[in-house]
Amino acid sequence: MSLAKLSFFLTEALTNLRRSGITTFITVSTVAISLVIMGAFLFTTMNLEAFLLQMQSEAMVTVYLKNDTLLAEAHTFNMRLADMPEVADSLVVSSEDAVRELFSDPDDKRLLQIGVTPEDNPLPTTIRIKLKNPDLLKSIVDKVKLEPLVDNLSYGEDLFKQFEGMSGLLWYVSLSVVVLLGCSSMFIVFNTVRMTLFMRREEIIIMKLVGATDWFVRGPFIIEGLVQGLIGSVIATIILLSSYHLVVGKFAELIPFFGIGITFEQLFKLTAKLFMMGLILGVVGSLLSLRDIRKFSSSVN
Amino acid sequence: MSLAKLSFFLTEALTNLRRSGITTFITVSTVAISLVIMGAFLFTTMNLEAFLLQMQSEAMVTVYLKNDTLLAEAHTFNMRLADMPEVADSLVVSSEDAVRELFSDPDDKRLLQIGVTPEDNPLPTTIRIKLKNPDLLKSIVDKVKLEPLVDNLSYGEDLFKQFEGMSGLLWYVSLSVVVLLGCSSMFIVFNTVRMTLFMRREEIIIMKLVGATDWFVRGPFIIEGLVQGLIGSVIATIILLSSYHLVVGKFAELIPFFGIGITFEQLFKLTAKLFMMGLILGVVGSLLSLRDIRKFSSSVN
Amino acid sequence: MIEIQNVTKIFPNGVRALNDISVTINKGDFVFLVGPSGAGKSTFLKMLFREEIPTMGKILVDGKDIVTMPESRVPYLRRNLGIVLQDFQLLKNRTVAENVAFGLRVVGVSDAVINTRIQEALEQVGLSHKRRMFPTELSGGEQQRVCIARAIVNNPLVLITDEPTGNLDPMISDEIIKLFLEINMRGTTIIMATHNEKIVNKLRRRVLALMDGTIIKDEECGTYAYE
Amino acid sequence: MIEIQNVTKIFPNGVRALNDISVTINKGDFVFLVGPSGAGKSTFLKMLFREEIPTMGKILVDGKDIVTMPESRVPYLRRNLGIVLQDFQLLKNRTVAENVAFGLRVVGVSDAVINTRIQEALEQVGLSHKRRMFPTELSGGEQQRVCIARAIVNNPLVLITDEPTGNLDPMISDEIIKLFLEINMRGTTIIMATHNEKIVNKLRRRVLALMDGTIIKDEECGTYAYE
Ligand SMILES: Nc1ncnc2c1ncn2[C@@H]1O[C@H](COP(=O)(O)OP(=O)(O)OP(=O)(O)O)[C@@H](O)[C@H]1O
Ligand SMILES: Nc1ncnc2c1ncn2[C@@H]1O[C@H](COP(=O)(O)OP(=O)(O)OP(=O)(O)O)[C@@H](O)[C@H]1O
Ligand SMILES: [Mg+2]
Ligand SMILES: [Mg+2]
Repeated sequence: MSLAKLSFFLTEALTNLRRSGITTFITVSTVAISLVIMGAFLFTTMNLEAFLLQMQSEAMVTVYLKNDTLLAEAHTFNMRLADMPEVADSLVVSSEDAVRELFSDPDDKRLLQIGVTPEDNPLPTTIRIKLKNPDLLKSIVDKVKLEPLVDNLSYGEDLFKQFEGMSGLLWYVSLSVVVLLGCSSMFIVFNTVRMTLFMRREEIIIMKLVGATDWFVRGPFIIEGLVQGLIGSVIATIILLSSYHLVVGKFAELIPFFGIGITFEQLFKLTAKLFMMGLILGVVGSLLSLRDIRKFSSSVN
Repeated sequence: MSLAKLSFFLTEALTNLRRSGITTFITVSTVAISLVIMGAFLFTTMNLEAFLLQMQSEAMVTVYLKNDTLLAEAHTFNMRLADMPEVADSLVVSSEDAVRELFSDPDDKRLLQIGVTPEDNPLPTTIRIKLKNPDLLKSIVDKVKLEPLVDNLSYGEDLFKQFEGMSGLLWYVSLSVVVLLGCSSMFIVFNTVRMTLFMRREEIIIMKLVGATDWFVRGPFIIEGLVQGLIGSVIATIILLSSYHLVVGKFAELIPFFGIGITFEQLFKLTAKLFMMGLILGVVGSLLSLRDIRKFSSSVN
Repeated sequence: MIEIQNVTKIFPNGVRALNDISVTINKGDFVFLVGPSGAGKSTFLKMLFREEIPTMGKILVDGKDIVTMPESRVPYLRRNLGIVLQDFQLLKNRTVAENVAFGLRVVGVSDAVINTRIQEALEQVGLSHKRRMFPTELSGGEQQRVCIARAIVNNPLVLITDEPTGNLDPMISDEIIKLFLEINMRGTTIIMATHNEKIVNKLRRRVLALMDGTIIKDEECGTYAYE
Repeated sequence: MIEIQNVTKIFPNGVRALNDISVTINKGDFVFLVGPSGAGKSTFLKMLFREEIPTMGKILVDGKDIVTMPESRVPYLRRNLGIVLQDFQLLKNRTVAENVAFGLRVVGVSDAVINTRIQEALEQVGLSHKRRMFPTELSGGEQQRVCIARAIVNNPLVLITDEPTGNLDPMISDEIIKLFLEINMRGTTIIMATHNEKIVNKLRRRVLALMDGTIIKDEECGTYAYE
């Protein structure tokens, strides 16, 4: 494409954008709305994922040591454990600490009811391990189980499975909603663009009458779509970012950890994604609708 | 409005719907998409709410009776409890049952660790109460606490609070999403209708040229909007209902209780709501856009 | 019947299309409006059915001032008029018959009456065999005649036509003019903007000549010539 | 230059607009196309720029068959033609100058050249003072002249005009015809469908008369009369 043609397309597109206000407004706002809904959903997913990850990483493995283990032995073993690649953090809890903790849970009245008092100390020394990554659980459990000092392991299998289930669910929901919303947005934007084209079919007919090729007719429309998509994304981004902190604040009051763990980089990436989507919506919308161009060209009366 | 006029409007509207296929298709599909998104969200909310309610109603109040209470006394007391208006169900658990239950929880190794075996039976007799409604908790606790046989009460305050928080959050999210989606749908449908009107402005100009009043011009458009809204809702309902069981099934695999507790009546009500929304979208969309009608009437060349 | 008093029309872009025009048209008149391209003929006609509103001046139709008339009354004004515009405006998604019928539907005429009236009007313009076609299936001249049929179908008090023979061959033009004369005989006032020298000179009716927005000639039995 | 061989056009609704037509138009010809309303004149012209495709028959322009020509070549065919349609088609959201320029932009002419050419063409139709206006701000005749300016601005090999004087007063019509004669002198073939008896009879050029889709007359120095 020659530079002259490109510059012609550009001026054409900009002139059209200015002169057909309603059409521009409708397309831009449709793109913006689609992206805000999409973006709001992605933000939510991102936050929930971060939240679940946080919860999972809170889950610990408790290693019960044999009854006759000395505290010094426990500490030596702990140092070995801390060096393992799976382990983020590990801590020795002496039997004294453990029993104190147990009785400080005000909700669990069962121990008192069965007549056990803090003065008895039947609890073993334990080591609590925090994992770097919940996926490493199996590997660490398999390793530690065989150690001579170890009596038993406990790692809240149920909780783990539940979180894994929720992650799976979240992923499943995310995917279907993204697909649903994405297709819907695409379809609505496509229809909007098609309608604007239909509104301007006379224009297309006249252009073709004076010898414009299909691509010459399409050029300005595509640039228009691009610009509209761009403006739509800018508006969507502004709306999303300006309401983000407000909304996350509200949520954080209700759910712990919410909104933690979203970095600026992630926000930036999301924004970039939205921009890409806006552009794609605009351009693909135009391109798809412009396939019809030949239908228009034969209805001069 | 005379019957003749109404029938004229109807035939006009139906003729237009048939003859301007693209416009009809675009409006109908936009309404349908909006409603599917809205409906999918409402379904999800409904299911989650039912799920939370289920979870909450699972929460029980456990009444610990004094150590020297006879089983017969417990049963008499239980009958009084069962007659209370707050109580849905109540059950006497003898100390034997309780200890059996306690040791059958494979996850809780603490009792074994502290050396308690099933042969000791230090547990008191308890009565478990299921509430008709989680809100009644405070009232029942206050009443039962004062009974002479009662030693202590336990009702998982933490869990309760958490569920209450989640319900609140769910309500908050629902409301904001419904408002966001509702406004967006409204706006998009409104724009779509406005664009179709704009496409047909020549028609409006000509109608007014031969002496049609504003309302005479609007009549068929409003009926068109109504019909389009209706068709859109029918399509949306079909899509939603046919995918409902599929989706709920998938979810139910992942979360217990999911999809339980949604009655046919609730589904029906939701469908009715969708229909109303479709109609409102169509008609209000047309009405709002038709305010512009006078702008069109003065651009004959 | 129609009184135009000191009417000036200045368009938003500054063009002064009509300049202090005063003229009276009586019931039953047959008026030719002539003048060069851009003289203001179409603007003059549009004034009469409130399509354009004068910048200054008064227009009385049947004694009522249509300039200050509320917007809601305009449809009722138009129902007494038959209008043919320079760019024939037909509803593209309606058949010829439906287009012609539209003016009658608006008033709420019964279906039976509508059918006979449409048939009559279409026969008068020679198009009854094309009643079921859509405007896009018609030739230019045929479309113009459908507009004429639509304008006369409701027996208007005033027939306002803008270049109604511009796309018609001489023979059909003559027939349309004959039709107009008939309608005029029955009492309908006719105002016709035209460039058709031959017709104006043959008929010898009242001729109003416009030039640059001013009336430069108003003859009872006039000819086409201006200047 | 243009060879039409046994062309028949039957529209989807069954109307036989052209019926086994054969005619040759040579380079530099000035052809009037006359005939009653609905005779098939516009259809005939639309055939020449592939706006309508014949149901049967062949059309050769410069030896190339434009019936079987691939869709993608049509724009290049049209760039050599100047076209004025019966319903003047202008881009409503572009000024007069931009409308006229469009045909040149398509070919990629430089801005400077475009400006002088537009100015020239607009002067020739007497509208250079309205170059910045939009079509909706023009009278019917003025719009028609803008179309004519657009058709002649790219020095076409063939000028195809459908009723170009339908909305013009006699004086301006004469000027436009004078302009066409000048263009014709410079070698452009001109085909003009018209109902303007006076012009046809005065100019005495080749006259093709159509009636019900058939050529009923083809005279070298003809008159308007058919039948
Ligand atoms: N909507 C408008 N806005 C601005 N100027 C206009 C508008 N309509 C017409 N004009 C200008 O007003 C003048 C008179 O226009 P009008 O259409 O009344 O002319 P006319 O006598 O009907 O011409 P023709 O014979 O060519 O149809 C012209 O100069 C035209 O450019
Ligand atoms: N798109 C179409 N579909 C169906 N029929 C058509 C179509 N266009 C034209 N016709 C019919 O073909 C015939 C010839 O039409 P055409 O437009 O060629 O006539 P014309 O000679 O240009 O008439 P006029 O002088 O009125 O412009 C007419 O009877 C018309 O009804
Ligand atoms: Mg005019
Ligand atoms: Mg024609």
